[in-house]
Amino acid sequence: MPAKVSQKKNPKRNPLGKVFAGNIGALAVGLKYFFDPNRITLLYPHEYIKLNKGYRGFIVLIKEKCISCSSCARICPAAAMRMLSVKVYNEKLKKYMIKKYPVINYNRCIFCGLCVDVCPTEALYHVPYHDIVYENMNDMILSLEDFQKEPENIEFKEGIPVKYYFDERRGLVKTPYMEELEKRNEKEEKNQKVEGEGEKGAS
Amino acid sequence: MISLQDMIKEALGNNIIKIEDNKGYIDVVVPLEKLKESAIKVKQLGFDHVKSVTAVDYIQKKQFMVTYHISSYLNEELSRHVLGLSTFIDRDNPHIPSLATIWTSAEFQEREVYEFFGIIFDGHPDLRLLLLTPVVAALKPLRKDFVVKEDSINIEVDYAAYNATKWW
Amino acid sequence: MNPCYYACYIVYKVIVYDIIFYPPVYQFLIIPGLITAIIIAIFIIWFERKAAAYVQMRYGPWEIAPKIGGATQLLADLTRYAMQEIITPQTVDTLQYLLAPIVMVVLALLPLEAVPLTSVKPYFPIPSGYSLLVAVAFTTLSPLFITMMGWASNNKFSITGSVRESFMITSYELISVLGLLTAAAMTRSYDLVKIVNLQMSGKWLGLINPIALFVVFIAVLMSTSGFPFEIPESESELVAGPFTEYSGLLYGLNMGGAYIRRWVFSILITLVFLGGWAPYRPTPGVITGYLIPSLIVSLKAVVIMGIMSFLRSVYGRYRLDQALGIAWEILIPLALLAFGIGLAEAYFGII
Amino acid sequence: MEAGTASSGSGIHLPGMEIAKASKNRYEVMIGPAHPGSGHMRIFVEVDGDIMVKVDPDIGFVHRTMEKLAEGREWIQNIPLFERIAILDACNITLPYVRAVEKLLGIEAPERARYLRTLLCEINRVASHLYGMGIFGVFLGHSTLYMWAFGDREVFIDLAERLTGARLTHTYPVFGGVRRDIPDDFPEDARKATRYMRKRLNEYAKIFLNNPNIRSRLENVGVLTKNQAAELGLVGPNIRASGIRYDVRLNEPYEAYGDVDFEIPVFEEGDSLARAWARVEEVRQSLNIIDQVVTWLEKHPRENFMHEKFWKTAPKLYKDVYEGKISYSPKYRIKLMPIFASLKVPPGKSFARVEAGRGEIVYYVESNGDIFPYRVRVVSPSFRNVIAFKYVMPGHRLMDLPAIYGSFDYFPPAFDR
Repeated sequence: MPAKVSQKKNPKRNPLGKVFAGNIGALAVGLKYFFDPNRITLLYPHEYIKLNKGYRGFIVLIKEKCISCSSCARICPAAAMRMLSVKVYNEKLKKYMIKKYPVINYNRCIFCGLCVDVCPTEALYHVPYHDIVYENMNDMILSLEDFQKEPENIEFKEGIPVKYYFDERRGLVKTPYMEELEKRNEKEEKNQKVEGEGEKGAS
Repeated sequence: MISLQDMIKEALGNNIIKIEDNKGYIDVVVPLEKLKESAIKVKQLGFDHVKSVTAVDYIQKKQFMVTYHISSYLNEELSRHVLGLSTFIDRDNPHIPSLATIWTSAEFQEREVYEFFGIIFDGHPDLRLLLLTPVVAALKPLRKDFVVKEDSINIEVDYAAYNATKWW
Repeated sequence: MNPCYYACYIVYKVIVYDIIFYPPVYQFLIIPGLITAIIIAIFIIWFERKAAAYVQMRYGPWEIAPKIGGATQLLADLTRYAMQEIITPQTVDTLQYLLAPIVMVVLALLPLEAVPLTSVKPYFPIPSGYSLLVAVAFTTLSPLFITMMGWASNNKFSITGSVRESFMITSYELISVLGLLTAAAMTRSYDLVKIVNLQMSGKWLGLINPIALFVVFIAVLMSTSGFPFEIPESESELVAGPFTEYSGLLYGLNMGGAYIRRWVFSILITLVFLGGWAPYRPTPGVITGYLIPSLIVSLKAVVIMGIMSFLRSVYGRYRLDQALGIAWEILIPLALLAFGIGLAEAYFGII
Repeated sequence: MEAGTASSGSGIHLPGMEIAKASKNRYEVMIGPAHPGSGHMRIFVEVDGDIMVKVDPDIGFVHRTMEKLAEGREWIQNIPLFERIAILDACNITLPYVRAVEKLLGIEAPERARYLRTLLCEINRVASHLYGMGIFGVFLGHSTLYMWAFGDREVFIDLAERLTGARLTHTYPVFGGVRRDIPDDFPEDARKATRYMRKRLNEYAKIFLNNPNIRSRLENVGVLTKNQAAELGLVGPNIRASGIRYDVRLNEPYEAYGDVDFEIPVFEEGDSLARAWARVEEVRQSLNIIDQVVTWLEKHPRENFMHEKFWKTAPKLYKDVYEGKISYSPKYRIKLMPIFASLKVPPGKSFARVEAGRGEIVYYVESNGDIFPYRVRVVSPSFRNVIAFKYVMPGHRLMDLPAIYGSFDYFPPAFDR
């Protein structure tokens, strides 16, 4: 079924009736939302969105899987990923060999995820968050060691994790994501216990 | 029903140097001196607006190709097709008659080609720079002899030096 | 008796009766004057932002005081305005540039000197049988200084904005004067005390003659450039209209000035159309005869301002010629009609 | 007085403050570039009283030389680059480039990929129109529409995020296919979103389009007749509001548009109000398309999402990733073959057009068989619309400038490229 053209016209208004109806309609809609607000705002540092697994956030390298094919660096549209030559000791040949591993510059990264998709061995993956603060621009260029760790997110320690769900009446509904909170509380309790024990030991 | 190619052949007669069905448009190459005349004839066929004015720099052949991609809004049959009206001009003396007087829609596009390639459109009503500042426009950035250097994919320094400076 | 007690008593007497409750000071500076006006402006701006936020899927001011819905946001803003450097561009007419906003705010408060806020005898700042007329006359003074601001700023946007403002003055002043003086026609008096006293029975003039109330309401919106008549400082083409060149405290004064004018008009509307201190009958004594009625009037005026502020979240702005068209082609005939209705009602003794 | 120095002109001459030598009773107002109502562009307006006499749009403040950059990048690297033309319409903006290159490669995306592209295109179109309406609202001082449109756009951005993994710059269509398949719970979410949006559009009409205040601002303002619109070569809802029956989806159906059932709303009046209504009606049709496409995708098996050429030789790992067998990777992610990193495109010239949110976007791609394109020409919809300011605005009042300006749904990064 191809598209059809439908000829339309601006809705007409007669001078008096529509002026009243229009004003009253506008005011009524305004009042409706005044008394029943439909809020969508995320109070960001106090809350943060727990994003889905497929979200293209920061990128992490699994060094063991890397075969040094340079595909990621070649496909990177912003030249944010480049190959670093590292001397690696080869057990079989019993000598040092130069191997290339990717490193990333988050000053440039645009999170297009092409490197992750093109990697033939799945040595790269995304973590589902992107809101990480670095102290200076030099820190945003990761060393090979940092590139293998999942970056730490400060908001995750204080804010409430929130998920948006689709809703017919309200569009997006913000709901606290309890599972994540519980997980974090458990972790904190454990940490406190460890700390407490440590103190006891010290005393 | 005659095909569009035949229709154009009939209208332009022996003005055409080459007509070919390219991918997505019909390319008609006319000589520079016949460009304006052909444009008027094509407009009479019902092609009423210019979609894009393009220039391509063939630096080896010392030529520019200027293409007007034209199509129609008011004629539904023609609006299914895009016609490329091309001409080749000399790279050292880039002058071309402006078609902005025939199609108003070409006005800003010709200005853009003028500043990026330095092609002068004779008879353009308002030939000024559009997007660039005069300093950048003087470099004629879209010509092939203006080269943008892209970064290499390898880091030249070794591991220790990279960790120490962390800069590229 | 203890002389210390006497001294305290005299000081108290002097401060309370001769300074605070001295009518010109009380009405110009305390209630409903400068201090109350600033508090109200702060509250109303907060309310305006909050109401708009409710309609617009947001929270509005929140971060600065989460427990009370960010109500102190405006204090923070005010502090910022006060601390900011007042930049005087080299091209402006300095004296007028600096003077205009200050004079505008002072003159905006002037009508409060003319209105009585109680029916008890000694508490009138200017005892007069023509208080309505005097108050209406005073309200027309301050807008002139907005025009002056634009002229002194020497900026294209400012001048265009102030020309628009002067166009608006010509149209809304006639309407507001006609609308407010309808009350005089209905009650056969220019005395606001008499007008309010007549409404004591519950026959508020706004209920008997709603067209006049509506007309004045719109005229006030026009005069204080509230939506949908926010034309002089329409930011999408004129940056900030007459206030473009202002910064710091002077800009704050300009912004507050509009709210203060709106506040003064709201008090006038309250007195004329909404029964003033109506359900309450003042009795002699400072508290019962002056403080309480003035608070009642203020409360009603705040409600009017709240309604005006809410319109921001529903309307855009009219074009200048359309606003003038509305004023001259619709509102002035309506105002005349309201005047006629008022006369008829007075003739048939409805009031 | 000090004022004397300024008016006599002996003292200060700042470039913006000088009154240009215009004829009597005229002066020049510069709207932009650092102006609350202008965006990243400047308009020189010569005003006679309150009437605009001469309007000259001065663009290029956010120009990024994309056409030149494209010549130094590999074919696939240009997709994220061209997305930056208009990031709110990322799929529509890059689709013609992908299609032009596909024409050169001589391949065509398989059916499921075509439907997936159509889905994201329509989600983008809704988001783009909502953005345009929001900006339009704030131009007329109607902050509520601005906030509503941006808030409701969030619904569709979220939908796109669930599909592609990014909120705005999806980089979704690639040569021969797409990069993700729909998640399992996607159809349900999409249907909820469309149902919600249909309801909201009625409220938009109530508070904005049927609001007498806004109507009087827009009616009979910036009228473009059918012939004028064709002569200026405008695109998108702007010409359909003037009665031109042109939509690439209608005249040259691409992707799955030949198979879905929808209407192209065409208005007669050609004024600002008609342009606003055309957008609202188009959003409604886009919602219909989203519903249909989602139903189609649900019914049909998850196969043929990538062209044979790029998928036939895929190793087992790639299929495992698609089926979600890798713990750290999401389900239905389609991996790209390493050939994408150094793709060579056969020489030739190709031309593709697509109906983006703001109108038709056109790419001319020329290849000489290298790993870089030889020449890429982009004509974005806003670049073709900007000429309208010059020819439509004169004769209107200065206060009509935002009403006309907003109704054309301008987007500075798109015309600067």
